[in-house]
Amino acid sequence: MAAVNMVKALNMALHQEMEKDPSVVVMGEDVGVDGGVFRVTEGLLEKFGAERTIDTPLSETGIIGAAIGMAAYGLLPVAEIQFMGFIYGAFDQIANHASRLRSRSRGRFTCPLVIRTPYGAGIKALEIHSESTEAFFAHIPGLKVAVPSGPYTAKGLLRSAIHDPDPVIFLEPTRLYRMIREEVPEEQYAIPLGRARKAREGKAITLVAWGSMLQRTMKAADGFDADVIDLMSLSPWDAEMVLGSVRKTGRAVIVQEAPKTCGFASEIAATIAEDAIAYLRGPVLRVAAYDVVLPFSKLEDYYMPGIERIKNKIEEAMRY
Amino acid sequence: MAAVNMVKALNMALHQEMEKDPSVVVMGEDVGVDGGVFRVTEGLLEKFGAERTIDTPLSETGIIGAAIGMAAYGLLPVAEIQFMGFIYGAFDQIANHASRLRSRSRGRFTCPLVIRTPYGAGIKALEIHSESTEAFFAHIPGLKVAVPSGPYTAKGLLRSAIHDPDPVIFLEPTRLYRMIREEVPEEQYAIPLGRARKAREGKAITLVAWGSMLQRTMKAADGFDADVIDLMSLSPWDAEMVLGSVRKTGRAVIVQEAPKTCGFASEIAATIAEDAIAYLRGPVLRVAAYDVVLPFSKLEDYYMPGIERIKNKIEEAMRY
Amino acid sequence: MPEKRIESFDVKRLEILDEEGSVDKTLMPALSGEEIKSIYEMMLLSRAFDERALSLQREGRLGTYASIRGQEAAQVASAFAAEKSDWIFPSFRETGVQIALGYPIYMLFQYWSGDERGMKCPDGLNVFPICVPVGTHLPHAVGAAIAMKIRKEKKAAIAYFGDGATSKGDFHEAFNLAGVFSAPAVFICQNNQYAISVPLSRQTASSTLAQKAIAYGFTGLQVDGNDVFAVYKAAREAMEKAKQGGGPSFIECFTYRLADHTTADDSTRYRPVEEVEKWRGRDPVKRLRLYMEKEGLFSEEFQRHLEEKVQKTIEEAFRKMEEIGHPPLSGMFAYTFKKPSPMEAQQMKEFLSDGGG
Amino acid sequence: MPEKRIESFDVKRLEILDEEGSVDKTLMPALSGEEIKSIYEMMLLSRAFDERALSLQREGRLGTYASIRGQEAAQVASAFAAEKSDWIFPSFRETGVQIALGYPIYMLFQYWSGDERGMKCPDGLNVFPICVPVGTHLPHAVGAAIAMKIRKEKKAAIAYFGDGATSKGDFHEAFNLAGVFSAPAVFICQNNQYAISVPLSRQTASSTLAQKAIAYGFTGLQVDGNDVFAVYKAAREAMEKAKQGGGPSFIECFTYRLADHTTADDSTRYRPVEEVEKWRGRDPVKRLRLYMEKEGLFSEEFQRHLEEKVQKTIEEAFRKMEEIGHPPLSGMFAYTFKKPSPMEAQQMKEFLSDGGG
Ligand SMILES: Cc1ncc(C[n+]2csc(CCOP(=O)(O)OP(=O)(O)O)c2C)c(N)n1
Ligand SMILES: Cc1ncc(C[n+]2csc(CCOP(=O)(O)OP(=O)(O)O)c2C)c(N)n1
Ligand SMILES: [Mg+2]
Ligand SMILES: [Mg+2]
Repeated sequence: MAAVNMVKALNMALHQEMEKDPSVVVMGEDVGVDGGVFRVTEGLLEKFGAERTIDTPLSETGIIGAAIGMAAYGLLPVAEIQFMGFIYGAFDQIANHASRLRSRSRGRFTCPLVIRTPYGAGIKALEIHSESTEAFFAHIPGLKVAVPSGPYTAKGLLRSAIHDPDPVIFLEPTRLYRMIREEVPEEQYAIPLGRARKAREGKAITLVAWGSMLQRTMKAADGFDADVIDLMSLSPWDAEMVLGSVRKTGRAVIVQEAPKTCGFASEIAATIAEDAIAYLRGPVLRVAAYDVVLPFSKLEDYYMPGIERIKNKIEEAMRY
Repeated sequence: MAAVNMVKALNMALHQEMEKDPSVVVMGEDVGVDGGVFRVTEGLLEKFGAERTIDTPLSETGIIGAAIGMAAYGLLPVAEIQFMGFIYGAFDQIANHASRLRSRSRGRFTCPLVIRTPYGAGIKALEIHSESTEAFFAHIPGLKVAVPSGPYTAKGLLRSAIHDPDPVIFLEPTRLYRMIREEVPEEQYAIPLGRARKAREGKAITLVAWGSMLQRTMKAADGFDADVIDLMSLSPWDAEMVLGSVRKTGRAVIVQEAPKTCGFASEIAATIAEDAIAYLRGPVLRVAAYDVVLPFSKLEDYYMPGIERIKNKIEEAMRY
Repeated sequence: MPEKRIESFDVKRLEILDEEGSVDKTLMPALSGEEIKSIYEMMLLSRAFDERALSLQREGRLGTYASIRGQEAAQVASAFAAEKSDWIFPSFRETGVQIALGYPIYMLFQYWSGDERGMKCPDGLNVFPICVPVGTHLPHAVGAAIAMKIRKEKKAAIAYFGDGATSKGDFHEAFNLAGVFSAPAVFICQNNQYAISVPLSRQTASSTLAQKAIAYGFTGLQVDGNDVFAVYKAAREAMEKAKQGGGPSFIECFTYRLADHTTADDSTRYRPVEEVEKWRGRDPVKRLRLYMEKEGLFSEEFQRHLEEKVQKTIEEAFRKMEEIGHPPLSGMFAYTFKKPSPMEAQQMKEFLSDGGG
Repeated sequence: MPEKRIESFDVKRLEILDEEGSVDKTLMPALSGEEIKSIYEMMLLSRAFDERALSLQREGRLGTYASIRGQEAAQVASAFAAEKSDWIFPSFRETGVQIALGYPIYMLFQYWSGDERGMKCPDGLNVFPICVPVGTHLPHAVGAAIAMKIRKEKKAAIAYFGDGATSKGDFHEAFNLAGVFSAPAVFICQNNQYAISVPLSRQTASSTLAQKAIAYGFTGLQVDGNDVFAVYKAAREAMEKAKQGGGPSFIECFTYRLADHTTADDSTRYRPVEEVEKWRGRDPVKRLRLYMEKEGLFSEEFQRHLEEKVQKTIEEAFRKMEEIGHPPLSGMFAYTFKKPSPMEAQQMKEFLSDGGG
């Protein structure tokens, strides 16, 4: 077991899954010769050849659309969209096709497809390289959404995503790619989709976060008796764990990187307001980006929820 | 003043706005010679000619993308997407361009564009003709979203949308196109974007709905002392009116046609849980479609929230 | 501006059977008399389905329906060229293709009545569910074709679409991928001259659709789409080429939709009756019959026999659809994911307890 | 299969200036010596910006930057053919275009340092903000062109993009609309042979990009993209044609990116050094200089003078950018809508009170 970063953990997962199952095929822009712009697919072309590590044209609809056909035919495609902001070109394929093929054909054709994409701000990239619109995908029945928060969860979730019989949007927090190292087992292991994990146990307040916000939330939780939940999957999501925690603590702060309105935090808050309201001591608070157009890189640090903002909200919640 | 249906009300609005402002241009598939598949654009070609009533190729990205260029150049395009389920083809243009042009160019270029599209189930149409994914658009900063609930609001909101300096998604409930008639003034009038209206005053419970759900909610409200809010705009939305009402009634049921998870009802519930929790007697309840793939027409009546389901939820809320 | 010529391209058109029922023998594909009769039968069956569907729709027993009248040659003859092992990706106007492939007719009735069970393609056939968003299924065909190539299986993926679909980005990205990966894909466009009310001249400024393949480095061919032999020959050769590793092909079937766009449409709003009449004269069924008469493959008795058979098939299919009846209400659940999520399971319980709606 | 030929198309290539600096006089566009010197100056200025931006990026004072080295002829000469009243739609690799059009250089530094104020095009110029999602700006150009036509204004909309962009659906839908509406649009593709690591042969199976215009019913022309005169002539004629009502044109500038894709890229991972060296020998700046020497438009002193001038311009621009400094934190607000929504206003208040982040 070695301490590796998330890029390496994902790369390990891809190597191992491709090794074990000849149906697994990786495809996308620059995934082959270049090894992916973040190097997540490095070495796959050399090891598995061009038929299983497919450099595609610059064609998001084509990539996802073809991957749907490949998945229906019996392969297990892992398609990469270079940045989440470019996935919209394939939105029709995702919303009208990938998510519906099973239902529309009553199970005759299915879509065991993984769409990997780096998401989120924090690396001072160019415009449209920092989006965090996971809520779109969580609103589409028939899609699963997974978001690792570090190397360990990345490797285990990716394995589950690849072997899931349904399409999974797999969001990789760009900011964390090389930021943190964790012990990651050499051998394969799976973290089930749809389940959250307790990143920390506590009794006074429930904090919910996912992806790149988990780390900041953990830091902000310092000094509080906080139950911190790393959601890991947004669809399906582990409402049970969140509700259980809130029933225990009576307080909730949800942290998301996306703009506030209609983000996934709203779903969590609404669920709490529906199913655990009797246990609440005060309001369900959300920390989120502002409802403004994502700024260029010079302002991104002011845009993304930071540790201070999260801490302030925790304090506010603790006042009840 | 005559009692007209929503198709007629919208058609009146388009005629009048085109008449008064030569910058207004209508475009889309079948909007010209055919007068639109629902006849909303009927007569415009004859009156304003082919340069202002533009039949386009079958090209959603092209339509919205070109409309953005036209809007930036100084026209006021009103682009039609034939059904909401086909708008995803233009999602990149909407999310990455229409909504951001002002911000990206610091106001030098703007996008006074209206995208009209029929939405929602209830007319037993073919697959992909019944979507209700307004929450996607409400999650995009820089976009406005308006949803009329009848002929009167349709005409007044469309006028505001056309003259708004920013892009507006204008959702027309297909089911209501010809279902209800209302008195609609001959002359032009505007209903401001971002404001809700009280469809009914009451003291015991707050009901919030929009578009095609308003009518059913009104029926379900019969026999209850309900404050019924017709949201009309989802972005920006009139949180103030909703919160004011909940502070008065202490109870809230939100009704949406879309699948439950991450729908706009979640945003409203979350806002209530954040800003009015102290006034609540019980949970904030949501009535929504199930989190399943939208069924084909034979099952759509079971899928869409009906009057019974809404009534049951109101009763449940009244128990607190 | 005098410049060097660095490329040049021809666009060709194939015609074999003329309106009088005579054929160009040098071009005639290898089809036995029995095969020709079988194509004819499938055309009649498709037309009978079409007529029945239109009348059922008028009675309110089917939903919106898209007629294929006038396009039977393009559909049946091209499908006849396919093998069972091929994968077929239809749009919403492909009844003739589905029928010629042996897709169960009662399931087509189910589909058009709003019941997804009609799209559960039987095992042994590989017909994708109908694609409603125009042109968006073309990338799926290319993906399946790439998978066939990876798996080294000698099959073809065959996608059907209309002239309107050629304007969509999906068409472009699919064609481009097919070219780059030399995928065994056959693209069959039924250019029926209209996309609802939009005539071809408003759809594109290119003089043919076939020439669009030039952009992707493979061949596009226009065929007389009302000519069964031209359609069959072009489709067959394209499929064989695909299976031999020759890569994709594009076939533009130049034809015409004789009916309204769908039962929700009124085509008199946008096209002259004379135009429709002119094309009615080019009826592909009639044209094949003229040929069969000349060749001694036709008799009044044969026709009567077929008509009865076809009517019976349609009636039985419709009865079967009715017998099966309304889909179970719980059919809304259980197909969103293979294993229902806790949320879905919970909602299904609520649904079953309160009856939905 | 013998069929009728119904269409045929040629694809041409234009070359005027060869690598030794000699021109084909019969093709030479009307450019005065002063104009040629001015093009040369803009090329030097663009290159100097490029070099400065690369070194600032290395020092951490700019963000990711996309070099234009090797593409100066395609950019400067085509922009030189435009008029101030034209509308320009750049991608992210168009520094030479922006500079040749007179876009303020300090604003380009602002843009590449992550400050949206750099994209507020000054009045009197119509340069759209840089488009990052590849190819998605082409429909905007077509829309502007349609608007020009509706308004009966003699202008052109000029869109720039790379070879990779030709694979996007947006490219297709934009080209198709331009054809259908005969819009005054000029599409200029810099085929620099790569889309990050993906070589042209993986991008498309078509042998030229120019031929892609055939699909849309207008002309595509390939030009030697390192040849200022060929680029200028083709661009000028296309713009004039557009303004005369002749409709859209497509120009493929056949060129090469000499640097990495961006400062985040390492191009040695995917292309051979020899290939880069071969193209380095075709440097468009050097080629123009050879011509100018032959024509007596060049002297060492002129070169020194230009170099100094250019350096000074760049330094002043950079200093100006630095003087203006960091964008105000509230710059995040106020441009989402013309009038901030209550939500935004409220959030801005919170932001200003707690300092954001
Ligand atoms: C993406 C998309 N946009 C719009 C529609 C609405 N619509 C249904 S059929 C049709 C015209 C299709 O024309 P064509 O491709 O020529 O096929 P045809 O109907 O003529 O067979 C349109 C616009 C749709 N189904 N999908
Ligand atoms: C829609 C989209 N997909 C992916 C990217 C990531 N990306 C940025 S540049 C680029 C390659 C562009 O190639 P080309 O169009 O040839 O332009 P060049 O960079 O060579 O000038 C890619 C894949 C993007 N910006 N937009
Ligand atoms: Mg058609
Ligand atoms: Mg390139």
